[in-house]
Amino acid sequence: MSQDKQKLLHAYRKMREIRTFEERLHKENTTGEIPGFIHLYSGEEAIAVGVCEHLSDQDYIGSTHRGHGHCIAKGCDIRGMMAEIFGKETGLCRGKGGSMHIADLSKGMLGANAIVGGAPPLVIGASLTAKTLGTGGVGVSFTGDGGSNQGLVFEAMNMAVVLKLPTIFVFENNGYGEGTGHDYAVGSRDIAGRAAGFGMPSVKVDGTDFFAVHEAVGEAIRRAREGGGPSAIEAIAYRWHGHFEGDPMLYRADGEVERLRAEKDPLKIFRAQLGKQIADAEFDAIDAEVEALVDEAVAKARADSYPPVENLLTDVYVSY
Amino acid sequence: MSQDKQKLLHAYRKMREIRTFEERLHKENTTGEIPGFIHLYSGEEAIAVGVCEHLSDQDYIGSTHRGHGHCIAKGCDIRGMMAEIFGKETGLCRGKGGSMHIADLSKGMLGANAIVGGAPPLVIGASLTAKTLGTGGVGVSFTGDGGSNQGLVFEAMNMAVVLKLPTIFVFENNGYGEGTGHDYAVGSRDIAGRAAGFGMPSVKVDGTDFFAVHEAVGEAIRRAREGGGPSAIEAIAYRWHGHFEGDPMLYRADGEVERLRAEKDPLKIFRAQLGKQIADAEFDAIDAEVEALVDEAVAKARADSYPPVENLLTDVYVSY
Amino acid sequence: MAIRTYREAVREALAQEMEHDPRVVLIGEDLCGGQAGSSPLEKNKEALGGVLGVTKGLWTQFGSSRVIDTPITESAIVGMAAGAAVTGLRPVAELMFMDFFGVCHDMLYNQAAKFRYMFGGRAKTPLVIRGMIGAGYSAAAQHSQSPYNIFATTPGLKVVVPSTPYDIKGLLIQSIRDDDPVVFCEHKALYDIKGEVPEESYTIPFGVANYTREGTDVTIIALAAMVHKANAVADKLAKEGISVEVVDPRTISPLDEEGILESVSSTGRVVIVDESAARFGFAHDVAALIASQAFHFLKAPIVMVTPPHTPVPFSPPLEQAWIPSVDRIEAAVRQVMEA
Amino acid sequence: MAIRTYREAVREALAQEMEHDPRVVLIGEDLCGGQAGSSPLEKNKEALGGVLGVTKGLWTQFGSSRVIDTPITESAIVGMAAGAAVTGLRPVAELMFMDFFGVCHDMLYNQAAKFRYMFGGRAKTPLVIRGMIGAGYSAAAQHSQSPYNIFATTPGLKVVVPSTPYDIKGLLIQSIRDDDPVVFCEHKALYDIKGEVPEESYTIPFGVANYTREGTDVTIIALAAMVHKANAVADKLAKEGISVEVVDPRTISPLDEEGILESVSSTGRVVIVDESAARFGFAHDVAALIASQAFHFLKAPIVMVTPPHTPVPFSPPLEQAWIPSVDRIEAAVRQVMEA
Ligand SMILES: Cc1ncc(C[n+]2csc(CCOP(=O)(O)OP(=O)(O)O)c2C)c(N)n1
Ligand SMILES: Cc1ncc(C[n+]2csc(CCOP(=O)(O)OP(=O)(O)O)c2C)c(N)n1
Ligand SMILES: [Mg+2]
Ligand SMILES: [Mg+2]
Repeated sequence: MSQDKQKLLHAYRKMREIRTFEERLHKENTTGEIPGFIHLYSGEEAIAVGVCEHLSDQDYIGSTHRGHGHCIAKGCDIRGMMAEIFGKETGLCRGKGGSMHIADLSKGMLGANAIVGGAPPLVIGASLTAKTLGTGGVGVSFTGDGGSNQGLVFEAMNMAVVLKLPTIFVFENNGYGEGTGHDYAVGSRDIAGRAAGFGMPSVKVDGTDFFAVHEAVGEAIRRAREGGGPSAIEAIAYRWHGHFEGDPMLYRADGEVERLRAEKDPLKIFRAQLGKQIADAEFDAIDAEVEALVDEAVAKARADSYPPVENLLTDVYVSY
Repeated sequence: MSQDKQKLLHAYRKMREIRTFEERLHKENTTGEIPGFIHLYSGEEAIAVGVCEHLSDQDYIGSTHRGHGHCIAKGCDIRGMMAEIFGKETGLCRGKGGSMHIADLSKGMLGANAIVGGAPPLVIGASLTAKTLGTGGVGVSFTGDGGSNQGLVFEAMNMAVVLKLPTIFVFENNGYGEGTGHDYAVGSRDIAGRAAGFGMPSVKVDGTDFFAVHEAVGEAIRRAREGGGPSAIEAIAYRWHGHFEGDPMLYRADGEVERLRAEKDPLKIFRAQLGKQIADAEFDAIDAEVEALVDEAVAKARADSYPPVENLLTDVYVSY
Repeated sequence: MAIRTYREAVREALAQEMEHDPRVVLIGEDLCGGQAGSSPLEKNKEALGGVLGVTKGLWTQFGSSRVIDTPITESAIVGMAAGAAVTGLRPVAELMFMDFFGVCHDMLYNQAAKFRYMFGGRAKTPLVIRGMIGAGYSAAAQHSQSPYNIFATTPGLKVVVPSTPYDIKGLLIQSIRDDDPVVFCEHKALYDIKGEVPEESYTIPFGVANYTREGTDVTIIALAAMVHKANAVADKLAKEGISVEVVDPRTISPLDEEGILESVSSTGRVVIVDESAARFGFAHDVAALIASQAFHFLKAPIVMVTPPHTPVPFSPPLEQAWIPSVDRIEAAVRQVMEA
Repeated sequence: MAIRTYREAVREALAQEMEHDPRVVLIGEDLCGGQAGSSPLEKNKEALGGVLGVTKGLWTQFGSSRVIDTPITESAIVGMAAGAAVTGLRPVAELMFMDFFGVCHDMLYNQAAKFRYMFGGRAKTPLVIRGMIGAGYSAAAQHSQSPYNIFATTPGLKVVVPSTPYDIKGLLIQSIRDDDPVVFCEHKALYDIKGEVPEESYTIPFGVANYTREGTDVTIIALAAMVHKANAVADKLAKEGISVEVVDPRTISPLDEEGILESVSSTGRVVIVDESAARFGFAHDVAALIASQAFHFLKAPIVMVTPPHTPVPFSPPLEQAWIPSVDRIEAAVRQVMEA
């Protein structure tokens, strides 16, 4: 297989992993076995994967409350993630973090974050480390359209310009923050357009099109690695599920979700784009492998045990 | 006297009051009788006065640590201010606030503020009151070039656009935040330029030119009063003294202050602009009156008594 | 009297005060939700009514100028509310989860709390900040905290932590009418509990504790969800002849110091139950009060039942071990009885 | 040993650690000042060296990649420092006045403090946040506070409050080498006090109290500037035959509980002096510890000497009345002696 094709199939596999993971959670969540809040990423896969296909473990990302897709794209172990979401000791955070705090620093994943706007200031820190130690790494923050209004984000953007940090600010515009339209909450109705005011370049891309994201981010990352400083990218995609599982979605137009699933499915779009190069059977084989992987992850997560109560008192400080 | 001329002389008087007040503080501060930090506004008079000449007591302003000029321009009593700065019971805040917290709500002065970036969120609140109660009032926030980087400011700007609030964000670019150049701290090197990203109009004006400020702000206030929403104004002026009294100003170029005093004096510029209409003697008469007023304010502040110790325990809540 | 949930009691208080006083406005994220899209489809919809359903129906009733949906921008929310309060409105701002105060703490800590003092008494700041506190839902470390201790340490703020539908309605109306800034903490484990609540408007004064159980052997001091656990322990031990008094201060700033000291002086044995913190918490504040003011009445060491000094863990068995439990409270009572 | 001021001791600790470990970087506003202008005139100047002069000379010595001047943007400063700490640097961020934590509290409270726990122990966050605390300079309500109680209530943070040049150097080096986030509180009234300080690098462990006076009648527990006042009272009363022990915990999280309890168990009389708060302060935390753990040793009610429950006033006579004074401490000691 050509290297290019391998890369394409890898990207597809990652997107499929996210999709299958999320749709399975949507189902499993109804059994009552999953504690806490779940925010699903279905419909936005091309953003996380379009970004992370450029990154290695030396590069760091910072994520949001809707973090599963970013984690998977950045290489977090799917079994460990599923176990974490089930609250089990085998989870990536040993059951202490849960869906909104999955992290794996060894993979360059700085954590989902339940504080909206929390990631960008942290990510510029990872970028500062890269710059100071000369690792060649970059930092990428993911922020929603709703989160784009948080002061933390603007501060991080200005700081990144001032210090010429290798940071990419990715804004995932999925139309809503909870039930509030981005066209209400973003005064200018143009998230990418804010970047110029802070002195950094930006582009707006179709976030359901893997190639559009991949190309735009590639350019930004190249610039960052070369010392050219930060960039912003607004990627427009759609959230298929509720804000959280259980949201009755009264703010949706009739038939909105069905239409999105039919017309704005990043995986379908990807397959259509590559229909000539890659046979359906190859994609389907990946789908089946991923299905099996997620099956196994769920079965294992379900079977694994909860952390022992003694663990309550560990990991507060390095000393205990 | 024509109404126009009266207005011009009023503006000049206010600018002179600020100048005389500040230069006197500069002198008095060396006697050790003034407690705490003092930040002087000399050199920036045309901004405060250019703005506040448009405002009535129904309109609110929010200020900074460098607030004396804004207070005077908004009509705060000079004796009460001086007494406050000396820590006396007759002070506008009964000696409890000091230089960095002078306020007079009855004059629409929401307070100096020792938290950089603190005022804009408060000012949009005053604007919300005006809008909700239909008073026709506006809110004006003053923020420095350094303060323009604080997340609070950006949040207030976005909120003002979203809620179409009657707010004017005035940025006083005096070149430095403490010892740090604005050309370092503002990533884009263009404060006014940020406004577009938030969806509001902005202009950049010469902040040593009363007429330039007055006209630009007039336009913004008219728009705000008519329901057209917020605007931003960047006014460029110069700080003649140190960041605070006692600052050795090592960051200054040789002769910088002398040059500013010679070439960038808002009062000299104003007089020059009106040289044909208004005789020097008229200006000089005002100068003398103001001198006497400030003399009296200092004498009174010096003679007044400190608050009694019982006052320590009052004014925490409405009930005590 | 009607039977209402704690959630309904909040909504009723808000609605009645909004009717009563046109200066009362609500400010927060997704208070309505649907108003917040500009597409024609969304324009006339109230989609969320608040993440908690607490404000449901209020936008429909009072419209966008009284129920103000905002972007995600807590510093501007609290700052705007504080600025509006000193200039003539009586805003009620919602922080959703109180844990979010970190991104806007200055607007409370250095601004709203201090206006009146810094301005020499020449300001009134009738502001209410509402938000959820409490663990128990696997909402993890950033959505489960009860930081009322951090608010109450700040002079100038008042802090309310109600435990019943009756109390929450009366205290919220009082908070809105109060001329000082109030941080109003709603415990998420209590939203669905029911109780008798007068339909008409009423207020409960600040600084007056409620004795939810009267007793002579031991005083338990508790807040919000912990009051119900304390009551359960009191009821259980009553059968064994141990007479437990449960004191619910309801507001922690101001605090009914007299009410607490009176109970302690009669029982001489104290257990304080507190979900806020293992250090510098409500339990410590009250223990210090008692150790300095009622020392000579004490027959036994004060026992504090608090969470451990750890963030709130996600996994249910860990989280359950984190929250002060009925068992730990019972054990504490037995401990002070034996001492 | 050399004679150094508290300020010089801070600078020496920073310089030595920066030499010792290339991962140590300083981040803050005007740490240098002059580097921060782009005009040729400013380019090579260190104008401020920090508002306090603490970092003076460090930029000249270590350059812009190690001494990082920032815009006024505390959330980005603390957030960046936290993010850098979990990814391999050992940042020391300066908040100038600790009062400013309100604009960036989330980055400490919900982020840096919780990484390790939320991530199941798989993170280290070697971060130091330095800043000034303390009243006494008419810096008024927003520049005079000592909010160490608010930091120390948060699990995951360590909190240091040193009182002498010797302690501040050793504790700062320890803080920088420590793998947990540390909030490091420098009292502005102490910057110019002098003391013996070893020229070489050394550390002082956290959680070990210092007995600045030994005594048998009364224990005073105090921090930072209050330690010196407590010492003065101890010296004065010694002449009257009242033997006062002064315990300076130096770090309040972790706290040397054993050291405190041991002293209390020998004296049985306790005065706690605390500049943080009238409620929910350090005094209350320690009083609660004693009332629950050393109750049977107590011979008298615990007395707390704290500021009143008010913001810090500007006017000098009011401010002097606000700060716990030598007179009030002395009166408190006499009070516990008489009880
Ligand atoms: C500081 C803070 N404010 C509010 C919330 C509650 N909240 C969680 S997600 C969310 C909406 C986020 O919208 P967006 O950034 O567009 O991300 P999306 O959910 O669409 O992925 C809100 C308001 C929070 N978690 N943190
Ligand atoms: C939140 C906060 N950060 C830092 C400071 C310290 N500080 C006071 S004034 C100042 C510089 C402000 O610069 P600028 O906004 O340009 O106003 P100027 O002094 O030039 O009028 C700084 C950093 C503060 N008071 N508050
Ligand atoms: Mg969104
Ligand atoms: Mg400036």
